[in-house]
Amino acid sequence: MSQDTDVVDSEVVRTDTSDVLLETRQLSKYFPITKGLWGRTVGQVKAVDHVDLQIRQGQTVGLVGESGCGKSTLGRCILRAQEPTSGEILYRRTDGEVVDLAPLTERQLKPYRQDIRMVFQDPFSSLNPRMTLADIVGEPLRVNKVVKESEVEDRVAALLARVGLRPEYLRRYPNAFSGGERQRVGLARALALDPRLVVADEAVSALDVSVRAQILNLMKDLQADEDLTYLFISHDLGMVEYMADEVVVMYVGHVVETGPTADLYRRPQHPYTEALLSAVPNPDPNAAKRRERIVLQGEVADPSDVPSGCPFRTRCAYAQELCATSVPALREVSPGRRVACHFSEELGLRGIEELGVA
Amino acid sequence: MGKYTLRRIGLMVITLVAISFVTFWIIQLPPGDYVSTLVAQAESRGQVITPEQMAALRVRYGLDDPFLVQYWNWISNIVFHGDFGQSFAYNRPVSTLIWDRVALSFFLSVSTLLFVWAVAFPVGIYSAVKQYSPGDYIATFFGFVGMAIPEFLLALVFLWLGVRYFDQSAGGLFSPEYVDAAWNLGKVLDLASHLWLPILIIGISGTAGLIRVTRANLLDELYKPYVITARAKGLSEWKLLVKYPVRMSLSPFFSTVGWLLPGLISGETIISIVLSLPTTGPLLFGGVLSQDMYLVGSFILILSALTVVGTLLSDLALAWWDPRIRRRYQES
Amino acid sequence: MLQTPTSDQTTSRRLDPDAPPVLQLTGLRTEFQLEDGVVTAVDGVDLTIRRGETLAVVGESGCGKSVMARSILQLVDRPGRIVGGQVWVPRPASTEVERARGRSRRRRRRRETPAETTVAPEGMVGLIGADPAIIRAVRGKRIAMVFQEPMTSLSAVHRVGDQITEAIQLHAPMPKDVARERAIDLLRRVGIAAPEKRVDAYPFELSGGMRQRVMIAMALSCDPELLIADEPTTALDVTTQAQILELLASLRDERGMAIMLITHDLGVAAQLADSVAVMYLGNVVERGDLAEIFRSPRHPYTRALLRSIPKLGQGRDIRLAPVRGMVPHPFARPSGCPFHDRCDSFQPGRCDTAPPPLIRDDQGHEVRCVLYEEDK
Amino acid sequence: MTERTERRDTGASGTSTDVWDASELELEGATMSQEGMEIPLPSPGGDDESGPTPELARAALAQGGTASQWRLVWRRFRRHKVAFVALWVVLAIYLIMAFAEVLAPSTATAQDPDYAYAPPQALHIYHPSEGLGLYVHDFTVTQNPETFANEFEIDTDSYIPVGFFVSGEPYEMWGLFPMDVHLIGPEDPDRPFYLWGADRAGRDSLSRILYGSRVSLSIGLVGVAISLVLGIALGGISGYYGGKPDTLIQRIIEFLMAIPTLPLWLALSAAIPASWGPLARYFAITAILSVIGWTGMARQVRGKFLSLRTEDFITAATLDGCSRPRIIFRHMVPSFSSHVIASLTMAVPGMILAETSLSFLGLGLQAPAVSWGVLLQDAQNIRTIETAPWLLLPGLAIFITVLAMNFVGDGLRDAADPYK
Repeated sequence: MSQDTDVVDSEVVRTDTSDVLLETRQLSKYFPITKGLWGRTVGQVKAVDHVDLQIRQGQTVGLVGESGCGKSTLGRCILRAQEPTSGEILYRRTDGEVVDLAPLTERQLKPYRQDIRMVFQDPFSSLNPRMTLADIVGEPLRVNKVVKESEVEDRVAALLARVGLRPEYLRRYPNAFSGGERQRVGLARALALDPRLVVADEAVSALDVSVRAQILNLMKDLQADEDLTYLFISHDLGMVEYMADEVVVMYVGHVVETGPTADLYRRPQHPYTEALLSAVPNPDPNAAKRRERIVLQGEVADPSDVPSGCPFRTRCAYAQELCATSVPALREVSPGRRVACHFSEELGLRGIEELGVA
Repeated sequence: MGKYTLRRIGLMVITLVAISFVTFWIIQLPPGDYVSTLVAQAESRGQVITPEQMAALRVRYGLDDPFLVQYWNWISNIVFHGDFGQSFAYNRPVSTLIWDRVALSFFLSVSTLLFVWAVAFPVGIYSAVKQYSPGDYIATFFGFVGMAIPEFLLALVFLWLGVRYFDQSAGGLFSPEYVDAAWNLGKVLDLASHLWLPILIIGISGTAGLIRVTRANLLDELYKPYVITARAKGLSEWKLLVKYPVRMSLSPFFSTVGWLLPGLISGETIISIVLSLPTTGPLLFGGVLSQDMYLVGSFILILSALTVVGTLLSDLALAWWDPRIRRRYQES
Repeated sequence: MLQTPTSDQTTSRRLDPDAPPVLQLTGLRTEFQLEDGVVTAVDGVDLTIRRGETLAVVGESGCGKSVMARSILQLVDRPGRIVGGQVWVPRPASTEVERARGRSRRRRRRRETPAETTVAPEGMVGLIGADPAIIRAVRGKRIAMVFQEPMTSLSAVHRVGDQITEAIQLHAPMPKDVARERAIDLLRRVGIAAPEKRVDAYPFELSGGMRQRVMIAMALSCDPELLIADEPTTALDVTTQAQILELLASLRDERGMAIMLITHDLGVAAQLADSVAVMYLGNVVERGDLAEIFRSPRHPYTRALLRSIPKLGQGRDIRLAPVRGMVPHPFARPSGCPFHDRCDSFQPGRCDTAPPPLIRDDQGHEVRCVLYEEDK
Repeated sequence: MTERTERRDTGASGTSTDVWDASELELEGATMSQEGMEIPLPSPGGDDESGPTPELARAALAQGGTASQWRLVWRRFRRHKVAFVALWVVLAIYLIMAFAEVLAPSTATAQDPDYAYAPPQALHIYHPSEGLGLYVHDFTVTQNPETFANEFEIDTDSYIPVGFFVSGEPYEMWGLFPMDVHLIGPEDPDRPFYLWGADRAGRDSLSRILYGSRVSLSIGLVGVAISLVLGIALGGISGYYGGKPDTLIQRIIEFLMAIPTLPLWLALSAAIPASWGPLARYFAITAILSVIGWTGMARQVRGKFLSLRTEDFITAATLDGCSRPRIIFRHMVPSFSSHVIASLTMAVPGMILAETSLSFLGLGLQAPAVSWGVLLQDAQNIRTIETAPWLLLPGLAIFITVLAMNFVGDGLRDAADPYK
């Protein structure tokens, strides 16, 4: 595995890290491919492959990429909803101490589970249909014994009001609610323990357009009021631009580019980012007509059989020989901008304005 | 695919070895052994058998050997000589006994199967396509009724009806005048006139079950998007039905079709007993009653082997029928 | 495989307003009769698509756009039922109808016609209540459909080539090998690499994007006048979506067929369509030239919808203005204008009493809202 | 493939799979997500941003969304009218079983050789001379000189008054309390009273069928209970932990399924020592039936665990900090308990039929124990059936019971997932 060493050797530049709330270092998640009667392991799906990610306190980091790029797996590894294969998850506690969450046991992890919470994509499967809102939202309160049993209901009612639902809904079951309302319940559950970081995995993708904006606005308001940090995972670049301060672009398990949102959208440094931006359908009829579209050829690489060198080279118009032999490291090309491409400085890639999508 | 088949065959052999152990253990299970049965029989006839004679008998049948030795003797005879041992009760080789009756069991099972398929598939398909129509309600009701009547009860009722209203004994295979007669057209017709009843009786519960299964499977498929796609092409409803949803709905059927294999030999035990048909079923039953364990053991072994082989054939048939399964086999 | 940076310079396609219609819906109503009541999924839709036109039908889930599309070819499954209106299509040639009738000459008894007896437009035939053979002659041949989920919409146990040749041979009898050659051609045309090999593949051996290409190839097999694409890119990734939209645009320009694009994504609509129909709760609330409507939407729903989606390049400082409330329960369809309970311009006593009038301006821009009544 | 094998286990019925089961759209607001048809969920009305809600929705929402899982299941079950009726039938049957001693006009063992093979007597309500009141006619018994069998003539002149709660044959209620009250019987306990005829020893068929229900009906419950315990324990381990234990248990199940059922039953029951008493035999037979029955249950439980493990709401519970037992018992078990109950209901009639068949063959329970299978043994040969066709009546009891249970199971399965 030459590419592993390549990546490890690369110099990870760490600027001022005092405001970093959570950081992953070389985080990987491989799923074994098993075969035969007794489940022999014959290969690995590298869903997340040596990922470095920084999330700053009070900010929203947008994680984008196509389906199967590992963005959801990365989110779940950070939450330890899935066990990472290797790497570190460094979390800065309120007292300033930094802990690695990756090796902790379930028991040791429990206090941190209160600080890092999740909002799920599917508002239907993420709420237990057999429990009332009082039970669902109250579950974290009860399990962690944050408040007395007698106060749980009042807390839940307050939380429901906080996310724009009537407190009287306490006794109702999720099936009485529409997708948007269920997503509000999901937010209330996430907020129940006063978290510091919320991982929102495609939290609004399943919602109708008109309701989606309601939830996005609510998330923004909550962030301002409760000093939340978001990891906003989405495939929709429009929503990510609306939500995120910083964007991380993933392609088959690798981070290919990161940077402040506006800057990254205006001046992408990785050909994949450029292609993604160009593919966004825009409802502005003027833009749609004058746009220059880059239509990527072929399919997303198979994460169980990643191409040698740069994983994107098979679909990249600018690929050269070097790309097939050497894995481009994620390197800082300008302050705050990191990219994993050998030629990013030479390419002069087009951003949303040149592409005509804005 | 070939590799997959080979691996499955290997696995099958392991399973069969395990089954043979269990079988032999069951053979050994009844308290007392065949000799004590013999002694009891002799005593009931007023004969006296001395302990020495008993010991001699035990040595003769190898009943005092350790379990593994006895097992080895038994299984090696089966594997290498096709010798399933001696039926104590009939005092004849088990293999001859079974072999004598296989043809009829086979014939009966195959005819029943054809009857069941011929009735159940069309009715099940109709029932699904015309869901909630009067015809569907009738078929559904028949399905439930058919599944609620034990086969032997049905046989008894038919027997009674036959005697009561048609003055005809429905049991047996031949009318008395043909039992010992040589084969001729009359005898064949006589056989046919006796066989339709068992076929009907065995068929009814099978048909009822299969109607329900066919209906449910087809309903699963009938409203799938690919059916709409095919309809949007302009296919006629009938062609569409046969080519797409019906074909799909047969996949679950294929996954159980291999289990018919042991059924061919087990000879519909209970019905055959009630209707006194000389299939393998009553033989097995007689063996059980007289604790003729070699006979019973042989049955379990043969039927298990057929089940295992049937499962394999079933999986292969499914792979032939459904390319998705084929692909999965090729991958694993 | 190389990507080709293409510039898409289809400078605003001109639409001939006098082109003959390929489909005309008048007062189409489709209901779902459920145990707890009746859901009117499509509530009196009038729409016309002309030759060469690309019409996007947009709306949120539950607005009835999909049911409407399926009602055209009578593909709505139980308990859905078309209860009124008519679907007019150019009358298919009698040879085509006879072929669709097949060997069985017997005529099926005609179903009752729920449609009011209107005089057929010149050269058109109404599909509702028509002879099944006529419907079959139109399906696939004149009007073809592409669905959202290419995986479930293709039969998993038939090779893709066989599914395409079936469609070819159904409407144009020809030897199997000729049909197969045509299928390979079609696959090549929709951008599938090595079509000689893929023609024998099963759908599960292809990726999502390729499957959707197969669906498109199948739909194109008989050169339809109208392609109805029901959320053709919703299940696909954004880069694959761009590929498919590109493909649809080039096929349309090459063949001059009309497209009805059903989508909830206004961006997708803007990329492909010339005109747009906005649906809300079974009604078309606004209809007209796409650029015109997206630039200056008139119906409050269209306006709210356009306001509620983040646009690229807008940044994070402009706050989105979502539509108020939720889409009503289907049994609880508001009286009068279905949108009145979420509308910012709600006029009590007016919007909630009678259905709003259809206002049509000189450019053919239609809107169903009382706000524009004075303009008349 | 797993779904297909699952179907094999659960049997099949169309109603569960009716795509357009109209109840999918309920006022409770279960979702309706049919391809090509999107109908939004009901809004519970007026949260901060929503406007006026129309009357109908308000009415629906007044009680909307407050029904628990079991109430939803019950509501759906009640819509399945046949199943609903069948449920009452099953309950009635079990009630009859519980009070068999009182309900029976006689006992299972009381015999009167004079009335061997006595035919059923009709119960009359109105007598021309005696007036209103229940009564039956007596028989005149003659012996056939050739066969020595009793031949019965209804003696229309005779009058045997019948009363309720009469005292008759003494018995021990539930084996505990000595009693002699019978719900119905001749006022004079010495007069013949055979509503469903008598068997070869002149025992009352009706009473024997009622007593026989004890074994026949309970064996299904006990057998299913054993299957359930084995199936849930092993299936749960298999599905929740996965890995090596799962593989091992799966192989065991496959192995057991490779052994054909009937010969195995036959062989195992043949191996039960003849000397065992009825109770020991009863449990031995139950155990034999469950040995084969648990595999299906285990597979099903495993499947549920496997699919639930990946559900988002289970992940959410983990992230809430729930312990493993809490996740299993508070989140997972309630999610599949309704399914398990449905399949249990489907399994009971199978067990009843199996016991009946074994007993009928003389391999299950044996006289003097009474079960429906044992009773039917008397009707095994054609001559007996010819003389006394009423000996087939236990078959009717089996038929009604199994039919009703199948309907209930079918309805329960359809209703088991109200959130579909």
